[in-house]
Amino acid sequence: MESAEVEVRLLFFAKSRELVGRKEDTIKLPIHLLPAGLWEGILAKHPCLQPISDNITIALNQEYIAREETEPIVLKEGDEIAIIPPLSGG
Amino acid sequence: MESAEVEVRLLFFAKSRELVGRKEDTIKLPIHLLPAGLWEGILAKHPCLQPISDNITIALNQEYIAREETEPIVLKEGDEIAIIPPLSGG
Amino acid sequence: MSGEDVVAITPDKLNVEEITEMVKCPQAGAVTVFLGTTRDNFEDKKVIKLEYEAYVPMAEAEMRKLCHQIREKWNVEKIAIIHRIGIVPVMDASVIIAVSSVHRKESVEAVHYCIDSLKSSVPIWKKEVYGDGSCNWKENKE
Amino acid sequence: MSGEDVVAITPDKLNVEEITEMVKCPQAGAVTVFLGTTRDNFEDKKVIKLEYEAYVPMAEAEMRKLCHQIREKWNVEKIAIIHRIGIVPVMDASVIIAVSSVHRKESVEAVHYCIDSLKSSVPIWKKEVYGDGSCNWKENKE
Repeated sequence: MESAEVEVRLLFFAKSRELVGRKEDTIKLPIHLLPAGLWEGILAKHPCLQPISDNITIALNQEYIAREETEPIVLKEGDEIAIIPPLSGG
Repeated sequence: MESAEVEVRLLFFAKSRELVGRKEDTIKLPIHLLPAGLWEGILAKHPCLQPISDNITIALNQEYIAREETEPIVLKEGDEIAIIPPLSGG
Repeated sequence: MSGEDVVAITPDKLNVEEITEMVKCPQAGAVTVFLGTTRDNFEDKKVIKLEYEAYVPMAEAEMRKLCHQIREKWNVEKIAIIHRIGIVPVMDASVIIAVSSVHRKESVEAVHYCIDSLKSSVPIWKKEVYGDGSCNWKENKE
Repeated sequence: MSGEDVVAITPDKLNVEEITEMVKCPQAGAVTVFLGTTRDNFEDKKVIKLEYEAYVPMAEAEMRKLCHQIREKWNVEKIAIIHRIGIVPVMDASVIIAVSSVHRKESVEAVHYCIDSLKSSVPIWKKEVYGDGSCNWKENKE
């Protein structure tokens, strides 16, 4: 049985914004999924991110999540998922 | 045989200026003397400095000299000797 | 005390006097200020300007976390962390951090910690634009 | 490079913007600035103002020695050390030190070293004037 899906917002910044060609998108994802599944889902919809996929971090509702985390994430409708390339502030 | 004497300038700052009641004076001192002798000569002329004598440093021509130094100093006419109470700049 | 913290992302030119005044207070004997400024070169290339972009609400939230971390580690009075976005010309400041404290050690150490941590945790990105028209998204190494 | 160093003793109010500008340069990516400011209290006493006095030529010579020491220890671009004398009211700066460097670590460490060393080597004295009319010559402990 597949997990129910919700629609969440995707935000792109810096290099990821340039590769995708837009600042924002939406995506349907399972309510329950592992961080690794979140990466997979996003890359499946935006394969142009593949070249930088190893260097991308993701923030869910403005909190970093660890890709290797084995605790599942629970998504809600309208959650904000940001694609975070390597930082270079300062 | 006594060493020949020269006249040098004495400069007072902060607490030492207040104790002596003036910014500047002159003093006759031997041409060759140990740092300890320099302290003694100054305290002999200005006994009002006695209460802070342990905390005073001396600069000769704008260079600190160590009171416990056993190498003699050579003074010249007009040398500038500053009485330096504990520092509190910054 | 965290009411004393100012964090902001702004497109405006940063003013060191103004940001220093934000953290001055009668009980503080020390203020340390750090400015990150645009350099005119990277390796052998001439840099014309930097372009900064931020994930603004998260960047401000991460900057507030930095303030909390500083207050856990040091006894400081006031903290200001202001980061500029958009185009930052050579010699202009992209970031100014100011911290006041009763004694000097705390504000110096807190500012040092803050700029190091900001570079590794706050979602802001810069693109270097070179004299030959090319450009490059940078990556903080440290 | 020591031609890039500015040291001064002045009776004028210190301006952080002006002193920061003295050390900015196109090749520097970092400027660290330290301000020593007059606190309104010492232990349980209310401080009205500080009065600073310097052995001016020697103080400037010692500040130049600090610049040389900094340049022996760190690769920095420009250094400014300006100390105010006379009356310094609460919240005003008595000293401002600014150092620029290519990368941030050098300027932060150099400024930290500079203020510590200034307090132990530069012939300047301050008298605290209290609310009850009494006053006291201070002594740097560290």
